[in-house]
Amino acid sequence: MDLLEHRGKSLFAGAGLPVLASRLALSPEEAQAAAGELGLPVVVKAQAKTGGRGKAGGIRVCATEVEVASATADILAMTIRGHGVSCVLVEEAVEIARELYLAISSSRAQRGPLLIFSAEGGVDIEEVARRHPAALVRTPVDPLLGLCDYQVRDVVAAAALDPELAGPDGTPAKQSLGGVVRSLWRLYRDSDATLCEINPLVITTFGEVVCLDSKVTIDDNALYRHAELKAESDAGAEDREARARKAGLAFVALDGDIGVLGNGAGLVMSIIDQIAAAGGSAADFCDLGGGARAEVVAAALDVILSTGTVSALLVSIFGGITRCDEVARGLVQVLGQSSVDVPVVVRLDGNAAFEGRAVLAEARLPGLTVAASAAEAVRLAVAAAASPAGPDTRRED
Amino acid sequence: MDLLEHRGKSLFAGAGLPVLASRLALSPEEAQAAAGELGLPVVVKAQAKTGGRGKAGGIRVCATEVEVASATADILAMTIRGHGVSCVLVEEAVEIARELYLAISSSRAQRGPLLIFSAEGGVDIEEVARRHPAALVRTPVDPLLGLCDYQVRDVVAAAALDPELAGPDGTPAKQSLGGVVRSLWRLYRDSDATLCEINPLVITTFGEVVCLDSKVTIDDNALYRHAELKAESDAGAEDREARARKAGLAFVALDGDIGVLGNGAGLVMSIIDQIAAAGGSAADFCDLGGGARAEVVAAALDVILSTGTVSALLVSIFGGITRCDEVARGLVQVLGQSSVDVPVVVRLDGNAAFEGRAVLAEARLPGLTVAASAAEAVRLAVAAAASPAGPDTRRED
Amino acid sequence: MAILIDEHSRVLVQGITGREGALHAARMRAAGTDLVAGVSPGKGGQTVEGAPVFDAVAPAVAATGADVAVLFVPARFARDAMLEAADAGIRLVVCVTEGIPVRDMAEVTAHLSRRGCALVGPNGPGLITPRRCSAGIMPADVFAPGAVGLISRSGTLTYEVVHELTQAGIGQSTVVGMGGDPIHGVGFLECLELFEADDETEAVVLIGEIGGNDEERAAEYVREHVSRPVVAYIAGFGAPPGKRMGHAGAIVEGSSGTAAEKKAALEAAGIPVASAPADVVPLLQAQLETRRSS
Amino acid sequence: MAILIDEHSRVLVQGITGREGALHAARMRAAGTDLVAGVSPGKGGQTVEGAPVFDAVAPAVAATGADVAVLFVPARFARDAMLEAADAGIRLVVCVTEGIPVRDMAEVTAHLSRRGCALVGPNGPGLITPRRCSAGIMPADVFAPGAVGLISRSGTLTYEVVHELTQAGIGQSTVVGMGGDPIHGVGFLECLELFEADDETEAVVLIGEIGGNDEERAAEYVREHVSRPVVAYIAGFGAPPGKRMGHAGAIVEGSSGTAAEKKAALEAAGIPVASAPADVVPLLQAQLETRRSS
Repeated sequence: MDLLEHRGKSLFAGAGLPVLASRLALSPEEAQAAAGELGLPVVVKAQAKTGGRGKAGGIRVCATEVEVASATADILAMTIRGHGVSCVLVEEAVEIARELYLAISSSRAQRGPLLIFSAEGGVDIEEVARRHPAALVRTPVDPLLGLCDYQVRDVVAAAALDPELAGPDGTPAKQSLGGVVRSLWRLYRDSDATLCEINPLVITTFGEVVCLDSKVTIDDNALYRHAELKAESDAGAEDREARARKAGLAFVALDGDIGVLGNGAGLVMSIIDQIAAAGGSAADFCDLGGGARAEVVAAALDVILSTGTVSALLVSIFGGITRCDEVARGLVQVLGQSSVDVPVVVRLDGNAAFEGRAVLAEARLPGLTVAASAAEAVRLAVAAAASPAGPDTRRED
Repeated sequence: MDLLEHRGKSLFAGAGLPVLASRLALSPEEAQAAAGELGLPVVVKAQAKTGGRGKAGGIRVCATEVEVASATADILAMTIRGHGVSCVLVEEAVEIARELYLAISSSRAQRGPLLIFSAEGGVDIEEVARRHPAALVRTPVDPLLGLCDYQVRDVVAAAALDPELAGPDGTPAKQSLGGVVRSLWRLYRDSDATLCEINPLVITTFGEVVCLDSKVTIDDNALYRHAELKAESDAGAEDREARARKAGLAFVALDGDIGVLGNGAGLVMSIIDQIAAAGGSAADFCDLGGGARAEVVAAALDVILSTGTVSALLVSIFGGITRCDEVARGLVQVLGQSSVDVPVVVRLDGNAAFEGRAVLAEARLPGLTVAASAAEAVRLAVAAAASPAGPDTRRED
Repeated sequence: MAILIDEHSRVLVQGITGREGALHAARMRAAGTDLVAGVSPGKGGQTVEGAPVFDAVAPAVAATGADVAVLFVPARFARDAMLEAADAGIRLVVCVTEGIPVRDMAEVTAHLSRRGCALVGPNGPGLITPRRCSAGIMPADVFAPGAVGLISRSGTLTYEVVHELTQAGIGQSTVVGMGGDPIHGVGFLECLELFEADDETEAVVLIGEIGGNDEERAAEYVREHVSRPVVAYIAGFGAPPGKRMGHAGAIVEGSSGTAAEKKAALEAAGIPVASAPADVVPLLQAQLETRRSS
Repeated sequence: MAILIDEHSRVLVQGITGREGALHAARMRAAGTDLVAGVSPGKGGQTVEGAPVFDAVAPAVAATGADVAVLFVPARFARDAMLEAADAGIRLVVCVTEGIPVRDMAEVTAHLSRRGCALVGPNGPGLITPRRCSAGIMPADVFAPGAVGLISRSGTLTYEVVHELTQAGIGQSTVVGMGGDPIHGVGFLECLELFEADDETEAVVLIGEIGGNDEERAAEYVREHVSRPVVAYIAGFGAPPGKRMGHAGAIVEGSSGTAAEKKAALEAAGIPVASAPADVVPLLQAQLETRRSS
C-alpha cells in the first residue's frame, strides 16, 4: 500500500523524524486557514500517489493567502500522471541549503532491506544512479542484525557535511543526519515497509536536517500486523482493482479492448503478450487464481466488463490442480445467467480439458467459441474484437 | 550483578510476568503491617543472594500476624550459606497444584542464550539434569533471530498441561505458560540478563500460572545500558570486593593466610594452586591487571591486608607488556611508605625482570625477599607464613 | 540424479491435518513421493495418508529421517514453520504459501542460508522430479521423466510449457517453480548450477516474467558457467509500469524489470527466447539437435 | 605454515589513532607484522606507523587488501567494529577489548560465523606466529619460532609458559590467546584442528582454567581427532565456587567447571597435565622424545 505524502509524514513524525509543521486541506478555504495557522510563506503540495508532482506544477510556494487559495484550487483540479488530486498539504516553507536523498527499500537481489543514500537529492535517483553511480551509497542491511552503526557512519561520511554545521539548538548536523538514518530504519522495520524514501532530505540554511517529502509503501501482506494502517487500506478507493481484490482476484486495467481472464499470473501475462503479437490489445489482466467457483468467475466478468470498452473476452485455463470441467461449469452458470453481450472465446487445456470442452459444447451458449489451443484462442479473440460483427459501437479505440 | 528475589520480581512484573502481591520488610513490625495489607496467610521469605533458603528455614508460611513477626525476627537473624539476610519479602500465599522450572541462561557452549524448562520444578535443576535429563527441554535461542514460536510450543507441550485447565479469568493455562516464556525472553534480552530463572514456576489449584521465585543476574558489562540497575549496583555493598573493583582490581577473598598479588587472572590462579601444592593456603585472589602504577599497587595491598589475617604476601609478576622495573618501582614506593608488617616475597620475570630485581635490591626494604623463580617464591612465602618469625599472632588458622 | 529431490527424498508435510495439507499429501504420495511424516502442533499421534503425525518437526525428523519439508501453513505462521524446519535439520523447505510478509521472508532466507537449508518458494507450486518425487502442488499427470530441467517464476505457465514438452515426447529431469514473491529461495542461478552438474539433465528451460533482474543475472551466469543448451520464455511484455501483475514480484519499477530488457539480455547470451509457450518445444528441439550433431 | 596468521597476513588496526591502538600498532610492526592500514572514523587521511588511516574498514580493505583486523576499541563500540570488519570481508578479527556485554558477543559470534570470519578474543592478548606476525598485544620478545602450537585461556600465564619453552629452546609455531570471556571466538577445538593440519606444528600445549567445559570437550576432541602429542596446564584448583576469578568466564558454577574435573578429563584422554607452568617443559620434552623415538 502506497501512502500519500501527508500520511507518510505522520508516520515520520511518530518515528521521531524531523518534518515541518503542516495541515491537510480539502479546499482553497481550508488551505487558506491552514496558511494562517502556520504563518506565511507556505508550500501547497498536491497529495497524489505519484512522483513528478513538482514538474507538473503540483507544488507551489505561496507568499500570500490569496496565492494559497488560488494555488490550491489549481492543484485540486489537476491530474498528475493519471492520478487525481483529492487534497493538498499546506506546509511551512524553509530555506534550503542542500538537498540529499535517503531511502530504505526492499531488495530482491539482496533478499532484504537496502539502504540508499545520495549527497545529491531532490532529483530522480535512478537518474543519479545512471549518471554517477559512485555518488550513491548502497548498503544492504542484514535482516537479522538490523542497521549497524558503521552503516550510519558511512552515510554521514558520504554527506560530507561541514563538521562545524549545527542547528539552532546546537545539535551538529552530522549527528542529526545520523539520527534520521536510525529513525528511518526503525520506521521501516516496525511498520513492515517495503519502501521508506525521503527525497529530498534537506539541510536548511539554519543547519537543521528536515524530511521535505515522504514516500512510504507498506507491505500489503503485513497489514494484519498494523491495525491502523489496515483500516485505512480497507477504507481505500472503491475502484475496480479494489473490487477485484475483495473477490480474491488479481486485476490490472489495461488500455485495449479484449477482456482477458485466466488462471495463474504468468499464464495471463502470456496470453496478453500473445494477443499483442497477433495485433490485438488486452483490456485487462485478470487472474482467477486456483478458484474455479462460479461466484469468482462471476465477479471477474463483472469487473472486466464494467468499463464498457470490452469488445471480446478471452478465457484461458490450463488445468493443473484445477479441473477444466469445473471451470467450464462455472462459466456456463455465469454466462447463462448474465447479460454478457460480447463474443467469448474459451480455451481449456490440461486437467479434465476434454470433459470441460464437452460441458461447454453441451451448453451451446450463444457467442461462446471453444478454441483448440491457446494460439487459436488468441487468433479468434483478436478477430472477434476487430470484426464488425462484434459490438463495435461500444469500442473506443 | 545478582538481584535479590524482590528486585527480580519487580523486573518480572514490569515485563508482564505473573507474580504475587508482596511487600518488602526490614523488621518484624513492617512484616506484620505488610501481612495486614496483603491478607493472611502469607509467606515470609529471606532475601539473600543464594539458593537453599527453603532448606535453611528462610521461607516460612505464616497464618497469623504473630507468626509473621516471629518468623521475620528469626529470618533476619539468619546467615544462609554465608550470606546475611538484610530484609524479608512478605508475599501472598497460593495453593500449588504443580511446580515447573523455567530459565533462560547464557551458554558458553552455545555462544548464546539457552532456554531450559523442566516439568519438575521447585527442586535443584542440576539434580533433575543428572537424574532424568530427558525431563529437561534445553533449546538454544538464536541471538540474531530471538525466541521462535515453535520453541514456545515445545515448552508448553513438555509441560503436558490439561488442555481444559484455565485460570479464573478463563485464560487457558497453556496460553498463560506460553506468555510467560515469551515475556521471560523479552526480559532476558532487554535487560541484558545472563540468567533469568523461575524456580518454581507454579500452576495454582485455580489454574493460574505464577512465578513463585525469581533469580536474575544482569551482565555487569552491560550495566551502562541500564541506568537504573547501574545505580543500584553502584549503591551496593561496601565490601572488599567492591573496593577492589573501584580501584580496577579483580579481587576474591579466600580462606588462607598468604596474600597473593599478581598480574593476570590465570597467573594469579596458578600461584594460588602452587601455594596449595606447597602446603600453604592463599588469603585472596588479586589481579593487578596490566597496571603497574603505584596507586593501584597501594590499593591492592590495602584490600589484601585489611582482614588482618595475612601472615605473608606473595607478589608474582610476569612482565609481558608490563615492565618489571616499573612494577618494582611501584612496590618500593608503596612498601616504603606504608606500614606493611608481614614478610613480602617478590618474584619478577619476563620483560625487564633483571632491572626490576635491581630496583628491589637497591631499595633494601626490610622483610622483602626477591625470589629467583615462581617456584622459589611459593616456597619462600609458604615458609614465611608457617614460620614463628612471621607475625603468627595475627593468624587465625 | 535429478536435482534437489528424487526417490530417496523423505518428505514431511507441515500442516498435514489441514484441508490443503491433507489433499496435497495424498497427491504427492500418489505421484511417487516417499511421504514419511506429517507435523501439526497439537495433533501428534494421528496418521494421515499412512504417515505418522508429530507435534513438532524435530521429533518427526528424529523418528523418520525426513529431509524435505513441504509447508501448507497460513501466511502468518509460515515464518515460524520454516525456521522450525531449518532448525530441525531439514535440508530442503518447500513453501507453497502466498502472502507472507517481505520482512518475514528476509529473515527466513537469512536464517536458512546459515543453516545450510535450501528453500523453494514461497508463493509457488514447489518442485517435481517426475515419477520419483513431488514436493508441492504440481499436477503430476502433466509431467514425464526425461532430460530437460525447467525452472520457472510462474506456476500455471510452467504446467502449460511442460504440457507442450510432454506432448512432444520431451520428458523432464526436475521442474522447479521458484515462486512469484520478490524474496524467495533458490532461483535461476542456483538451479542452473545444479542442472549443469546433473548428468541426467541435457538442456534447461527458463520461464521468466517481469520484475527484478533475475533473468539478466541468469543470462550472465549461463554465458559464463553453463555448457548445457538453454532456452527461455518470458511473460509480461504488455505489462504497464508500476502495476503488480498478480505475483508480488511481477512489477516493472521505473524503467527496470521489463520483459523486453530480459529478452534482450537472454538473447545476447545466446539463449533463444520463445514468443509463446508452445514455441519452447521447437526451440528446444533445435538446440538439442544442434548439440547432438556436433 | 603456522595457523591463522603468518608473514602473508595483511593486518589492519581498528582504533589506530587511540593511545593503545597506536602503541600496539608500533609493537606489532616491530614484531614483523605487515601492518597495512589503520581505521579510525573521522581520522581518515592520517598515517600511523607508516600505515594509511581510513574512516571505515571497507575502503581500507579495498585499498590495502587487509585480511586481519586487530581491534583497540572501547567495549561499547566493539560490537559494531567487529561487525564492520566482518562485513568488509576481513577473514580474521582479533579483539583485545575487555568488558564487552555478553549479548553483544552472542550476536557478533553468530554474525561472524555466517560471514566465514574467524574471531580471536575478546578479552585476550590476541595471537602470534613468532617473527612473522603478531596480531594483538603479546610481548614478541618472549616468543621464539618453532614447532609447538599453544592455545590458552589466559594472557600472562601464556607468556609465563612460553617463556619457559623459549628458555628451554622449544620454539612455537603459533600461540593463540582465546581470551577470558565466556563467549569468545576460536577455542581449543578450532585451534587443535588447525594445529593438527599444520605441518609446522609437532606438538600442542593447552592452557586452561576453571569455568565451562572447553577443556573437557578438547580432551574428547584430542582423543578422537588429534595425532600430535598434547600437554596441558590448568589453573584454578583453589578457586571457590560461584566467584569470578578475574576473567568473566573463570567461574565454577554449582559443581561444574572445576579444575579437578578438567584435569581428570584431560588425563583420561592421555593428555599429561603439568602441576606448575614450568613443568610444561619436561612433559612436552618427554612427549616429543617418545614420539621421535617411535
